[in-house]
Amino acid sequence: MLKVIRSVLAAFFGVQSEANRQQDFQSTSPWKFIVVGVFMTLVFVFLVGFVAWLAAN
Amino acid sequence: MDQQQRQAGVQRTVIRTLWVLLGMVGFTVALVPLYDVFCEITGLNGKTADSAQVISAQGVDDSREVRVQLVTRSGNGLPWRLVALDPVVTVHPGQISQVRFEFTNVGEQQSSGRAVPSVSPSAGARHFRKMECFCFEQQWLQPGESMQLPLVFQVDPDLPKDIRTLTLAYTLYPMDEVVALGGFRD
Amino acid sequence: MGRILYAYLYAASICLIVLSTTAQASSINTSSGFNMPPGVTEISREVYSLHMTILWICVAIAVVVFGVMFYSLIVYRKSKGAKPAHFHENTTVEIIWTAVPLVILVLMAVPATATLKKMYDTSDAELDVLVTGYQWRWRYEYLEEDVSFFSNLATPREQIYEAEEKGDFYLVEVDEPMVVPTGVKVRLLLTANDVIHSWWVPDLAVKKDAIPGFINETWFKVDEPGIYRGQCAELCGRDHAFMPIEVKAVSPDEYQLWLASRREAAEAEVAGADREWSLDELMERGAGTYNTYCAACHQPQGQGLPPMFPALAGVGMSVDPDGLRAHKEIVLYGKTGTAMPAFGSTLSAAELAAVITYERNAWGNDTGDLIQPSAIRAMLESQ
Amino acid sequence: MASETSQATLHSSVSDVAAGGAAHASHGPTGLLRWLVTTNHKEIGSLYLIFSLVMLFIGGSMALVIRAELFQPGMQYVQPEFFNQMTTMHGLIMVFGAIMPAFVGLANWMIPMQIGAPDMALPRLNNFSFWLLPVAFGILLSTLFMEGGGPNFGWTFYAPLSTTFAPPSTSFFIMSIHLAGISSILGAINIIATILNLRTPGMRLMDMSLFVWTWLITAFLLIAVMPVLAGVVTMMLMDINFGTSFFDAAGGGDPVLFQHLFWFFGHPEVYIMILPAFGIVSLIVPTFARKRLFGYASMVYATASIALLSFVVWAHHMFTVGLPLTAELFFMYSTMLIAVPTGVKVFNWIATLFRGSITFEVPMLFALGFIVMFTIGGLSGVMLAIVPADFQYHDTYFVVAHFHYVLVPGALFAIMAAVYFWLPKWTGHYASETLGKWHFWLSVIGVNLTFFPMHFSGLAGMPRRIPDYALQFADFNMISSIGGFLFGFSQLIFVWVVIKAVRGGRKAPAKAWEGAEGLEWTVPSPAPLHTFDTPPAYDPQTDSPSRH
Repeated sequence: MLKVIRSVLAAFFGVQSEANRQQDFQSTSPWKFIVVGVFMTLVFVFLVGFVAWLAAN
Repeated sequence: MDQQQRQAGVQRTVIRTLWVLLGMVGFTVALVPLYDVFCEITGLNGKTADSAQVISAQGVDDSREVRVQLVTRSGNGLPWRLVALDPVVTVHPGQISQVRFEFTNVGEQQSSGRAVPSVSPSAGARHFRKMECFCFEQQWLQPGESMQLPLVFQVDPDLPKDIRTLTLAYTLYPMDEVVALGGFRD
Repeated sequence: MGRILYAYLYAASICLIVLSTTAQASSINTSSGFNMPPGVTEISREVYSLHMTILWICVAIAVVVFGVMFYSLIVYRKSKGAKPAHFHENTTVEIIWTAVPLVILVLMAVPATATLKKMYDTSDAELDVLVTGYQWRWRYEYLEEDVSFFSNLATPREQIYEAEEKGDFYLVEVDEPMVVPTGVKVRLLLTANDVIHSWWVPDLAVKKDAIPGFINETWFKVDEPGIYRGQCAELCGRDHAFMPIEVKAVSPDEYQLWLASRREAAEAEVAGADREWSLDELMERGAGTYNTYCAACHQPQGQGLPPMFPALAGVGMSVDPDGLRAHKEIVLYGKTGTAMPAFGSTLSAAELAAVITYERNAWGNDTGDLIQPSAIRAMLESQ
Repeated sequence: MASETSQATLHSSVSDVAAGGAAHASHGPTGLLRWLVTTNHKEIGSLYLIFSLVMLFIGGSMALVIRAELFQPGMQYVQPEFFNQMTTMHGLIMVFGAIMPAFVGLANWMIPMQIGAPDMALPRLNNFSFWLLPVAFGILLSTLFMEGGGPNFGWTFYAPLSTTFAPPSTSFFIMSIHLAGISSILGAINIIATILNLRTPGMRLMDMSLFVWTWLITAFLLIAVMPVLAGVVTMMLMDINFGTSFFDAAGGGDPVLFQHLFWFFGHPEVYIMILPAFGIVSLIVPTFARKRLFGYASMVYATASIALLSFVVWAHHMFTVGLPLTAELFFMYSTMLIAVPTGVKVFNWIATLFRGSITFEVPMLFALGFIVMFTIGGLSGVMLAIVPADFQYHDTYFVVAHFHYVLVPGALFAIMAAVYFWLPKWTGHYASETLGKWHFWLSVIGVNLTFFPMHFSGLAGMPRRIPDYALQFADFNMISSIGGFLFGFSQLIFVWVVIKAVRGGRKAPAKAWEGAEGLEWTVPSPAPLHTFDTPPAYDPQTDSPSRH
């Protein structure tokens, strides 16, 4: 699971090494990545929102 | 790969995609009430609650004063006059105040209208609590009839410190027929 | 590859030629003609410097990116015998070129946040003005000052339709500017009567939407006397291009004089309803009022723009002898769901009587109806 | 929605594939009828491309009406109400009629050939989704001749200008948007089904070309946001005809809700129009640099990242509507962050060029033009994200310059590059290099002459969507107009190039470009009507763009 989160984080960052990428694509089902991706998007939204709230007050 | 398998795969994908599509349609439909709820919670766009609120019992903050401006406007097509009889009042947060508005029908027919409120700055909207307001429902006036209606409100003490003036604007709109979809929920 | 460079140099040189010519054209704001105006308020100058900072950062990024790109295009040409390398990934490089923009963006966000917070701080204003957008004019109401008026485009139609030489302030001049005292924080409350408009004066760095049924606010404080011009910035229909804004900043003393003169004029206007008006007087006054407030939709000759804007000449209630009451009502109270506003609460009884009289007698309508201002006042004051 | 029809079409299409995929269309009707009922992905792809070319010229003519009126201050040729119809229709036609169908056309032609599939997964649905488009745009264009004229409220159709104050033809406009939306959704379903199921054995997702990848992600974006667009126009329809008040304050609604809903669709829509372009450029640059794409994996990940982030930046189009401070900051930060993965793509292309062996055939020229000018548009996008500065940029010609840089030398140049790149495959003949170069250089000059001065006029204070302007903006507008006409007429060269290539020209071999990779280059040029009836052999070790 940690690996999946790391990969999704790498995706957000937009950088991924070939070796890790190969590993990601060893698993056949993309669902794990999609679910984690959507979840991380929500986390991201929450984080940016929190920073914005901090900056506003 | 044989055709059978492919066909099954295509069918599975199409069905799944259609589910996603259906989900998005549902989400779109849900966006309208979600937006209303979101507005009410955050005061986004200066929206206030559209039904009476209970008094916030946090006590009166005598150390602060807030100027409340009351502005009225008329929309197109209603022969009414709406006047704020107390255009500016100064209140303490937490204090319950009453201001009066005068509605007059200067037309020749009975007609109905509704005053739609908006509060600025929008950050103050959810701290403007209305206990009694003519804006919760539509009004009917006979030709030449005039009536005074009160607004009972409280600025709750949680109002951000930097807001020292609140403006409440009422726009008067004619109400012929109301379809309770997307708009008022009465 | 020299050709790409050549093309860009070519385009750039054309731009430079234009810049030099534009500088001579009359300027409607503090812009150099090709850049954002630094403006005349503390906030506008801050916005300008923010703009220049990001502009130069973007230019620097472009120079680096295009520099590497054009270097590659020139050096690694096949015609020069370049052999392709075989690398296709380098995690370190990729992390660096992701992290560097990230840092730059964070650095840009900090001053932007600070400026934005100042722009949002409307507290402790000394003057509140309610600005209402109409199709297609602005209305200013000085709350607690009992002064309010419409501000219409002053450029004559003849200039727009090429019959006359265009003036220096073509399309950015109004009949009644918004007057504000210098050195005073002015809070603007914005709303609209019909569709969404947007109140924009570049020199004040203020742009805020005016939304029907809702109220927005913003503020500005001008230090130097002067005239600052702007335009509606949100598409609002046919004459979106023809509803300019003019803010005239004057010394506080002069501002008080202006307020007094406005109140006096308003009183005189009200008093006008006490006397009897002749048909000629009403027709003359009515023609002026009609051209200012009605002609944009109903057209100068009353022919309208159906189906959105009905004709007044020769058809409908304005020629119907029994249509007088309906005619008065629509002018006074407006019409729901259309651009026809309720003029009863905004124009004087004399103007209203004059314009209705005009509409019933101009362009061959000839109903002979003569509406006295006193009758209009009676209507508005309810029987 | 036409769910019954599409269901029926869908079932028959699936069985069609089951029947072997090879049987259809080869001995069907001939002549015009053949094009009407074709289920062949190549023929439908051509139909899409021809349709979008026609729309490009219709929308372009409207742009020229706009530029003619703006050539000088004053009103010369058209009335303001017609001018507003031109700006509105120009936007709608270019977005929904030219750019999007062109990408769908390219997808139809190339996705099956790039993944080794005999056809799209749902061929009859494919035919149906195409033919919805001429109907939709026929209706849209016919509104211009209705009483009160066509839509005149801008392509963003903000309420209440587009509801209470709209011309009577608005219901027809809404219907045409619905039809175009259904077409897009069906097209997207088809593309997803094709990519996920019909890849040749051995080809994994990470072996697909970037064009296929970007289209897969684009198709998901379409599925996600088209219902929102359909929803928002349906609410408009109800406000206009059934007395509801979604967007009318008089009945308790909110005009700002419209903008939130529209841009929740509208921002991902921007990426729908640019992601396939990223894919195209990612194929062309390596081909003519004769070097593998740098950071294939990063490119795929960045595309996914952009797609996800595109859902949380919508309100940056609405900074002036009076959002609370926290919301303004949130959307400023998220917008700045989305620039990062986009920048990564540009860096990857440049790293691909670095130490390559570069030649400058026409497709490469257009791809390079894309990189340069899309980057300019991207950088002005970063400027627009800065809220205090955006208050000055918003709704001015600066914004017009920004999105035209992204869409014209961005999306449109990518489409042109793709056409030059694959014309040899489609027609068997190379496009004329000389004419192609003329087309490219005149386009580059025209585009920059048109849109670069708009940055200046916008900064100096010229609002967008106005038929007449203050004298200060006269010079820049004159240049923009000259550039606009130059650009517009240069596109006639393109039509001539395509016609010439269809009729003859230098013969192209199967692998038309020296550095080209991918399955489409293994079939003869021109590609026969049916390709890959039996799935081609595929070895990721040697054929994958991500191989080591």
